[in-house]
Amino acid sequence: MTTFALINVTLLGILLATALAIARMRALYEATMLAALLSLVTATLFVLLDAVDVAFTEAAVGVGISTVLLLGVLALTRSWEAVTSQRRRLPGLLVVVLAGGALVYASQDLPAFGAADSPVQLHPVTDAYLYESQDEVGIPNTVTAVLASYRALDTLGELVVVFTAGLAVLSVLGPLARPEQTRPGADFHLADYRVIRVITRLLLPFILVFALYVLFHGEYGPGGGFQAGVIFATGAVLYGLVFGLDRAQQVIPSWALWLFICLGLLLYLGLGVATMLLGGSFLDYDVLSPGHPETGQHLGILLVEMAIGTTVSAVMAMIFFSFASRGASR
Amino acid sequence: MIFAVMAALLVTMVLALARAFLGPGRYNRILAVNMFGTKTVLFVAVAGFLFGRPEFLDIGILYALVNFTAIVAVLRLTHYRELVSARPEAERG
Amino acid sequence: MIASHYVYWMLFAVMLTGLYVVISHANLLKKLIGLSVFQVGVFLFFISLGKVTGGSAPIISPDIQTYSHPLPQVLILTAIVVGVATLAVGLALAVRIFEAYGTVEEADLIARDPAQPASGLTAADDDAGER
Amino acid sequence: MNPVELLSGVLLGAGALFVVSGGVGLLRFPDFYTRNHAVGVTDSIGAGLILVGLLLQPISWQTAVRLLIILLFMTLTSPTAAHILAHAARRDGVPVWHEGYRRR
Repeated sequence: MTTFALINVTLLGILLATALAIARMRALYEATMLAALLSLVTATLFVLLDAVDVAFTEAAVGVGISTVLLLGVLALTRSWEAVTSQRRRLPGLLVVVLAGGALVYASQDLPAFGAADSPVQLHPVTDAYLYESQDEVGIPNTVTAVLASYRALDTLGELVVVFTAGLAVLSVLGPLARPEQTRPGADFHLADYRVIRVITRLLLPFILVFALYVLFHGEYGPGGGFQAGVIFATGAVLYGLVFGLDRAQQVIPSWALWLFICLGLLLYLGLGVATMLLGGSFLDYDVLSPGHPETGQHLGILLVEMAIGTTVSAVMAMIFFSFASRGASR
Repeated sequence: MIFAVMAALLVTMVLALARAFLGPGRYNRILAVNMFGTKTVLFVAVAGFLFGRPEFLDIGILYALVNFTAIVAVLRLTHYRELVSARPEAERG
Repeated sequence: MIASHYVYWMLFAVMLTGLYVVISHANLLKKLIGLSVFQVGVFLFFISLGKVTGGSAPIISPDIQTYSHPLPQVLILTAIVVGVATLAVGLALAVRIFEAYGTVEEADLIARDPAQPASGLTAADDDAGER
Repeated sequence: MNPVELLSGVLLGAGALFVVSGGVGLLRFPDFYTRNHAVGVTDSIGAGLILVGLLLQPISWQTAVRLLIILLFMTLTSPTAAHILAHAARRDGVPVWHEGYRRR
């Protein structure tokens, strides 16, 4: 066994054990903690499997935002699960056994793990993404090149899904609470703890600068719009948790959130229309700088990453504020 | 020596995992998650050196920042619960 | 077979654990947690298909020869953000269901629904369960 | 083996030892507060030694800066996290272990 395989097996074992423990845990707070742990293990596995960009996103989303959302909802509802009746277990087990059998049976046709000669790796598109992109797009991080240039239309679709999910949360939970609507005393904040206040004040600028760095460094290292967006949102979440919802909404008013959400999406779409008006196809950045396609690509990718970052951060912050408002005005 | 550090990190992760399973109560578990989080930071750093590309340490920086947010969230919401509603179930602290 | 496919099988086990929770557990929030476990299994499965032994992260550098495939990483990168957004929708629905019925347990929901015995509510918690 | 490599190896080894001992402490200590102390050991001295050990490896200045930033953040956040956790636990009435009591 190589070092890689040994580490891989250990981490996969930890992952599986955590998943099983989550299934057994009836206290939902504890299950949420284990879900955060699961996300940490997942991110280490992403690093091990060379997916550094994905690990980045998982770090901010899994441990930061989704844990906070789950904990917030548990505070609003009930945090203890009823015993699962025997009657319900059987159909679940049946489906699991059937699906598991089908998956394992089908997996025999999959290429061996890590094989360099699998159909996917031999497909011409692999060469195109990894090597030809260096001439066509000219940025070292091929994940960013594929995300923001080759498959930019795909990414636009994903961004629209995030946007729609933000709208859905708002329409289900209602508008954000205005300060006069919050119950007195409900908006408990941690700013009275000097240690937390001071450390948060120290960390917040770092988080925001780091998000900007991740946004603009995404062409050369792990990073990009999605990652920067969720890091920004994590900063907003931390501020809201420590200084309270009212202060957070004074700093980031809801009209600004709306503005950013729409601005990002419009920038993305507008860039596509602009490339069409300049004579190219939708989101073909080559035409942005005639004669120097690489400059055009750089400019296009940067603008698209900024658009993604703006919309994602604003949607995530909006979602957090909606849940927090629900708690404060109940 | 890097191999030894990696082995130590994995062993510690398993130990923290055991504490996260055993509990008891949410505080022991959040403690285990906190411990696991810092081990993740170190894992990312050490794995970079082990597999020859130490330039991806940005992820480690992010983890150091995000773990803190998670802990603050837990603290905020345990206090918050006390203010909002009585706890229906017995705490097994 | 075991040496070459163990990664896939362990990830299938993780996925199926999540699937079991989604199907068998009656608590809507637990279903959502189970769904994120399922999601994690799927994400890792995708990424593991792009991994090349001895490869490196697909960030081109002059002294590296083999790289893992970037395409699964792009797909999963966006899927994670979409995943948390849809999780938020599910959680929002669960909050509203709790406010309307005072419970997030399926059995209690059906018992407390004044309108019809079963059909109206199963639709509501299917929504929460799916995403 | 030159002295810098040797020093780096020693620091990494010591760090690994502290990390594992903290992990054992987390599992074996009898109550929440003593376990919190064990976690503090791994997070401060264990992580610190390992990061300084990695700094002494042959690396570019960009990597060194990132290691220093991680070190800075961990020295800022992990004592704070330990403090606020202990504070919250005390407020929430998590019991303290005394000689002769059952482990919990």
